[in-house]
Amino acid sequence: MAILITEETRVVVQGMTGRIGQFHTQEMIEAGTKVVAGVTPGKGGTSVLNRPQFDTMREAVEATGADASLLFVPPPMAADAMMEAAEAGIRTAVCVTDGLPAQDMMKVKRFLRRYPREKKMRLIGPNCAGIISPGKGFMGIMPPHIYTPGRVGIVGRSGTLGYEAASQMSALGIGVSSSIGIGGDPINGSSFRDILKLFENDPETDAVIMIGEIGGPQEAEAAAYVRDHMSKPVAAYVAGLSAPKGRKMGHAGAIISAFGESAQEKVEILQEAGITVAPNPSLMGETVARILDMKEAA
Amino acid sequence: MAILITEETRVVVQGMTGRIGQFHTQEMIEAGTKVVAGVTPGKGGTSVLNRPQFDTMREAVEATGADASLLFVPPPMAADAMMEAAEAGIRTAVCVTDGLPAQDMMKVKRFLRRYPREKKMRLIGPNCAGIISPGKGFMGIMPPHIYTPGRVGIVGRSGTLGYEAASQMSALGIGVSSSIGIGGDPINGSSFRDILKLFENDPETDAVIMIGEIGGPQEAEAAAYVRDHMSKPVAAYVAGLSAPKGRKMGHAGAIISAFGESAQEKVEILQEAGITVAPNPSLMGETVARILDMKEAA
Amino acid sequence: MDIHEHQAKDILAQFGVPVPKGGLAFSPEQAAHRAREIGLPCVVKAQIHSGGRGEAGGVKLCKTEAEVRDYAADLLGRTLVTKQTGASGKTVHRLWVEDATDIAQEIYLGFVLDRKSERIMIVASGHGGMEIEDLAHEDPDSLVRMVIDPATGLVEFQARELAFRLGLKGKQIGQMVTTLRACYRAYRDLDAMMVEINPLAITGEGDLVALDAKMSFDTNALFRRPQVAALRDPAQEDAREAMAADHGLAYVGLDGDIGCIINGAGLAMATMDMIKLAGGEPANFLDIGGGASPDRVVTAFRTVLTDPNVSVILVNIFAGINRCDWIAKGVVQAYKEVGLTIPVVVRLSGTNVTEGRAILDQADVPIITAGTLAEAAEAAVAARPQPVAAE
Amino acid sequence: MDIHEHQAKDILAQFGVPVPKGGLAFSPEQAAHRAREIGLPCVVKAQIHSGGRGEAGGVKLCKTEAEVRDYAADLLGRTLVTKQTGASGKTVHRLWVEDATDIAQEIYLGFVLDRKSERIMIVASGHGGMEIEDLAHEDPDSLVRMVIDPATGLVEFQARELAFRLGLKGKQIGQMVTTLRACYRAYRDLDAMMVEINPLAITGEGDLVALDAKMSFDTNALFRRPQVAALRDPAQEDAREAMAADHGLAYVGLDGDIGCIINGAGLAMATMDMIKLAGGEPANFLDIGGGASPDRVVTAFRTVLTDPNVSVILVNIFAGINRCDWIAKGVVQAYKEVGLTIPVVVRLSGTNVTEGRAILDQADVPIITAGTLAEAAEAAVAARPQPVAAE
Repeated sequence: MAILITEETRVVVQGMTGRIGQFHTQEMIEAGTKVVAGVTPGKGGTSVLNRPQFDTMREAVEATGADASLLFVPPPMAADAMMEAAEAGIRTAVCVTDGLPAQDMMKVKRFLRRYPREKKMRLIGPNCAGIISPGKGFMGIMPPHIYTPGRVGIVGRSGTLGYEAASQMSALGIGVSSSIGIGGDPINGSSFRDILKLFENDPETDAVIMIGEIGGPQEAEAAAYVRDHMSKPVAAYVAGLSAPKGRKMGHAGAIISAFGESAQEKVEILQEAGITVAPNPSLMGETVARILDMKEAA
Repeated sequence: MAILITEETRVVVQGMTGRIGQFHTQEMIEAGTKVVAGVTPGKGGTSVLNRPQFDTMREAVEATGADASLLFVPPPMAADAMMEAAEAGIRTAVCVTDGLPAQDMMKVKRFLRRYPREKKMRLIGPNCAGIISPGKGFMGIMPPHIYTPGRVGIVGRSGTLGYEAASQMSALGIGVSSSIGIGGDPINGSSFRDILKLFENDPETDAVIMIGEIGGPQEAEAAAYVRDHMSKPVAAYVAGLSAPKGRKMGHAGAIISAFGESAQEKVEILQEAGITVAPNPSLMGETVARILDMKEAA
Repeated sequence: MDIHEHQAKDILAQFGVPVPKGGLAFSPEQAAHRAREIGLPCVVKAQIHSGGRGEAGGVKLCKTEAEVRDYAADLLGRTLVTKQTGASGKTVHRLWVEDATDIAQEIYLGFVLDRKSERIMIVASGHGGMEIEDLAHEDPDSLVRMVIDPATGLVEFQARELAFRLGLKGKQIGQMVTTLRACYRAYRDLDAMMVEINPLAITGEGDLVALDAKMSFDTNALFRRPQVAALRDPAQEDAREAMAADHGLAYVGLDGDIGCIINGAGLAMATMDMIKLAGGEPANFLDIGGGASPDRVVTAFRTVLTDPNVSVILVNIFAGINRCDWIAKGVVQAYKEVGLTIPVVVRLSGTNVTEGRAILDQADVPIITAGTLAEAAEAAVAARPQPVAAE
Repeated sequence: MDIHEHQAKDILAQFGVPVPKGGLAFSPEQAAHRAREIGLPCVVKAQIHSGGRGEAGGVKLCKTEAEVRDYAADLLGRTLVTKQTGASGKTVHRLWVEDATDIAQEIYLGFVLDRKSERIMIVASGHGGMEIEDLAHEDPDSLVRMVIDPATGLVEFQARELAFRLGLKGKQIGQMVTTLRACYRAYRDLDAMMVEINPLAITGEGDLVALDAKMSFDTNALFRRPQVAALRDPAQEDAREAMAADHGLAYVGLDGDIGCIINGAGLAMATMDMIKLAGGEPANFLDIGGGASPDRVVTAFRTVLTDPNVSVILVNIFAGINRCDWIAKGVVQAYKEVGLTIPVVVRLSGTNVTEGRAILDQADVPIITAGTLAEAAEAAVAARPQPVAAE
C-alpha cells in the first residue's frame, strides 16, 4: 500500500508545460509514476511529454480520472491552483513551490474547510520536496534512486535532510515505505501529525522517522499524537541546535519565536513522548536501525 | 412546551437602555416574560427596570444564565450584536431591527456556520415582530392580548398580518401555541421551513398556519418540507396577489424578481404540496378551522 | 438605489473593468465638444435610470459633430418610455458620449443576491445584448451560474473556469478574470444589490469592453457608503415615492383608484388583495410604519392624495406598536387640514381600539367605519363615486 | 521585511490608529524646524530597525529647540547597539520628532501569525511599555490573547470585549475598537507578519495614542505590495545578507569561523549542528538553493568570504534537483577566480555524484573531500589553522 502515492495513483501536473515542470515530470514518468495529464490555463488541447494538457483542473479530472496533483506553479498563482485542484475533486495535492505569501496559505486552508472530511483534499507542502513510495511512484523533485523500497516511513520538513536520512538508511540496508516532505513554510497543508496518522494506519509501514527543525508547534503536536495514539516505533531528529533565536534559517518556518520552538526544547518534548531522538544528523540511519531492533526484540 | 419561548426562557435584551427597548421590555415583563438582564456597551453596572445591565453579552450570560436574547439595536450595530449573542452561547435570538444591510446578514449567517449544530444559535428576524407563546412569554413588539393560548402555530413574515390571523383565530375560539415572525428581509435568520420543523416536533402544536408573501424561494422550500416531512395539517396564505413585478412592497424581501416568486405561483406550489391555502386574507381564521376539522375527521 | 450608466461605468472602471472612453454632456454644445475630445464616430446615450433605452430611441451612433449636436438637442429634455420605466417614462437630463466600439460578440454578465444560497451569484451568457429575462426565456442553456462563497470571495480559478465556459480564449481569459473580480469587489465593497454589464463586448481586436453597465445599491447600507449616496439623482425618481420615503412611509404608486393607508407591509399587501377581490383596484401600496403619530397619518393622506386618480381612501390599521387612538386623531386631523372631499373608510384593530373608535364616532367627519378586513375592502369599493366593477 | 517606526505609524494612521503629530528629520536643522512646527516639548527618536532604542540612548524628551538640535547632532550617524541589533548595532540616519505625550497608562498591543491556529492572533496587555518577552515572563496573567477567524475578520464585539478585558472605559472603548480593527486591516491588506504598538498610551485626557509602532512584512508577498516594498531601507540591513538574497542565496551571518555552503535549509542546519558537535562553530548559515549553477557556487564562496572570521569552508551538497558535477565545477572555478587561501572541505552526494567527485579529483586544487556528513564536519574542524576546541 504505502501512503499517499502508489502505482495506482493517477497524477496530473499543474504547470507541466514550464521548463521545470517538464523536467521533473519526465523524471516521474521514468520512475514509473502514472502521470495522466497536465493543466496550464491557455494550453488546453496541446500535448506535452505525450500527455494531454487542459485549461482547467475540472476538465483534466473529468477526462483522465486523475486523483492526485503535483503543482509547479509560480508563487503568485500557487494558492489559486491548489484551490482549483481541491474543487476539481483531487484527493492528494503536492505543492513544490517555494515563496507563497502566508496569507495565501491561510486562504487555502480556509477554502479546504468547506469540504466534508471524506471529500477534503489532502495537501502536502508548499515549499516541499514531494512524496515518494519507492518503486511505486513519486511526485516531486527528489532523486528517486537514493531510496530503497522497504517498510520505514520518513516524514520531514527539509528535502535534502530527508535525502540524507534515506541514504543513511539505504547504507544500512533499511528501506522506505513512503517518504513525505511536508515543507518548510510556517503554514503548510499537512502537519507531522497528519502524516504520522497515515503511517500508523499503513500496514506496509513498521516504523517512522520524523525529521523536524526549529520553529513552530508541529513537532510538539506530533509528540502528543505519538504518545497517545501510535503503536509503531518512531525515531526523530531535530535540526537547528546551533541556530540563534529570532533569525530565519532559510525556511520561512525555521525561526525560533516562542517557548518550545528551539531544537533542544523540541528534543526534550519528543523524548518525553517516548520517541527515540538521533543525537546528531549523521546518526539518523542508525537510530532507525535501533528502533527496528527494539521492535523485533519486543 | 410551545416553541422557542416558554415560561422557562431567560431573556436578555440587547439595547434595553434605549427608549424603544425599555418600552417593549416593560410590556414583556408585564406579560410574564422572564427578562433577566440588559446589554448596552458602556452601561455595564447600571440597572434598568430593575434588571442589571452589562457591557458585553458574555458577562450577561455568565452572570444570569440567559439563554435567549432580544435585540433592539440600531441597524449599523445589529449584525455585530447578533454575532456577540451567538458567541456568548445564546440559544435563541430575536432581532426586531429593520434596515440591516444585506451583506451584514450574509456575514452573520457565515459567522453562525462556525458553530456545530448543537451549539448553533437560532436567529429569528431581523425586521420581524418577534415570537410569542401566549400565556408563557414573548420577545418582540406584538400586542400580547390579541393571542388566545391554544394549539395552533403561526409563522409569518409580516407582523401585522400575523396579528390579523391571530385575531381571526381568536374570534373563532382557536388558540395559538406559538407565533413566530420570521421577518420581511431577503436574508433572514430562520426560514419558514426551519420554523415548520420546530412546530412539527412540538407536542403542543396540532396544526400550523404559514403566512407568506411575494418574493424569494422560502415558501417553495417550505412546501417541499410540508409535503415530504410534515404530519400535521398546514394552512397558508400568501400576500401580494395584486403586487406588480419588480417593485418592492415595503419589505425589502417583498419583490417579485424570479419565476415562482409571485403570490399566484406560490399559492399553486403550496397547494400542490397539500397545503390548504386561504383564498383571501379575511379567511385565514376559517381556513385554520377547516384544517382542524379535517384533522379531527381523519 | 439606482444610478446612471456613466456612474456605474466610472465605478467599475475604478475597480478594473475595461470601459470605452467617454464623457458627460448636459447640452448639445457639450455633447459636440465631447465628440471632438473622444473622436468620431461616437455613440450618444441618454442617461436615465432604465434599461431598454436603445429601443426607446435613446441611443444613437453618430458620424459627425453636427449629428451629435442635433441628436443631443433632440434628446435632452425628452421623456423616454421604455419597457422598464412604466407609462410615465423618465426625462433625459444628461447624455453620455462614448467612443464607438467595433463589436464582434456580446456577453451578458450579471451579479445578484441569490436568496436561495444567500450569497452573491454570477449569471453570465455568451449570448448577450438582450435583457436577462428574454435570455432566460429564449436561450436558457447559454446561462452559466456561479455562487460566490463570501469566506474566500471569487477565487481566480473560478473566474477562469467561467471564462472558459463562456468560450473565451487567449487574452480574453485574463481580461474576463479581471472583470469578474472587479465586479465582485465593487458589489461587495460598495454594498451593491445588482451589477450588470450587458453587453460586455468582445471587440474586433478580441478585447473585452463593458458597453453598458447598471448598478443598484442596498439603501440599508447607504449610511456607510456616502460616496454611493452622493450619486443619487432625484430627477430620476418618482417624486411621490421619494417624498413618502423622506417622511418614513413606504409608498408605491399603482394604477387603481382606491388609496390605501395601512400599517405593515404584509397587511398592506393583504388589504390590496382584498380590494381586488371585492372588485376594486388599489391606487397605491402605503405602509405607515410603526409608532405612527397623528402627524404622520396626515402626511400619509397628503401623499395618497397627490395621485389624482384616487377616489376613495381605505385606512386599515392593526395596532401593535401603533395606537388606534393616535391613528384616529390623525384621520380626524387630516379631514380638517387637508380638506378631504372623497369618502374615507377606516378599520381599526388592536392596541387602544376602543379609544380609537370613540374618537372617530365623536368627531364630526363623514367616516365609514368597518370591523373587519373584508368589510373594509367591500366598503371602500362600494364607496367609490363611479363604480367600474360593472364594466 | 522591517520598516521604521515613522513608516509604521504613517501606515497605521492611514488605517485609523491615533498617533501623535510628528515629522522626519535628516539633519539637526531639520529636527529643530520640526520641533518648531510641532511645538515643544517634543520627543526626538532615532529611527533604526530595532526595539530597545530608549535604553540604548536613542530617544530623548527635549524642552528647547537648542536641545533638539544638539541631541540630533549627537545622534545622527551614531551606531546604536540595542538588545535586538546584535553587537554590530545599527546606524542612525534619520530622526522622528514627535509631540510629547502625557502618559497615564501604557498598553501593549501586538498582532502576529499564530502557527498553531494558523490565524492572526492579537496579544495585548494592560501593562505595556516593556518588551513582550519580559511581559510574558514578569506578568503573564496580564496577557490577553484572541485569534481572528479570517472568514469574518475581527468582528466589532470581539474588539469591544478585548477593550473591556483590558479595563478600558468610556470613549477609550470606541478608540480601542477602531485601533484594533485598523491594525487588523493593515495586517491583512498589506501582508504584514507583525504589527506591534508598544506602548499604546492612555493620555492624561484619557485618549488612546500609539507612542511606538513596529511592523514587519511577508517578503513572499512583496510582489503584490509595491507600496510596502518601497519602504525598504537597505541602510538598516546586513549588507552581506542583502547581497546574498539578491543572488538567490539564503545567508545568515553567525559568530564562528567555519564557513558553510549547503543546499537546503534543513541540511544546512543539520550540518551546522554537526560542526558544533565536532567542536567547531559555524560562521554562517547558507542555503545555495536548488539547481545551482557553477556561477552561483562561486557567488556563495564570495559571500562566505566577506566574513573575515572564516578560516575554513565546508561545502555539503546532497543533490536532488542540483547536480554534483555542476557544484564541483563551481568549487574549482571559485578556487581560480576568488583566489582561495583557506582550506575547503567538500562532501558531495546524490545526483551525478561520481561525475562530481571525478571533477574534484582531477582538478589541481587542494580540496579535502569527505564521504559522509560526519566526516565532513570533523574534517572542517580539523582543518582550521588554529583550533579553538581545546580552549
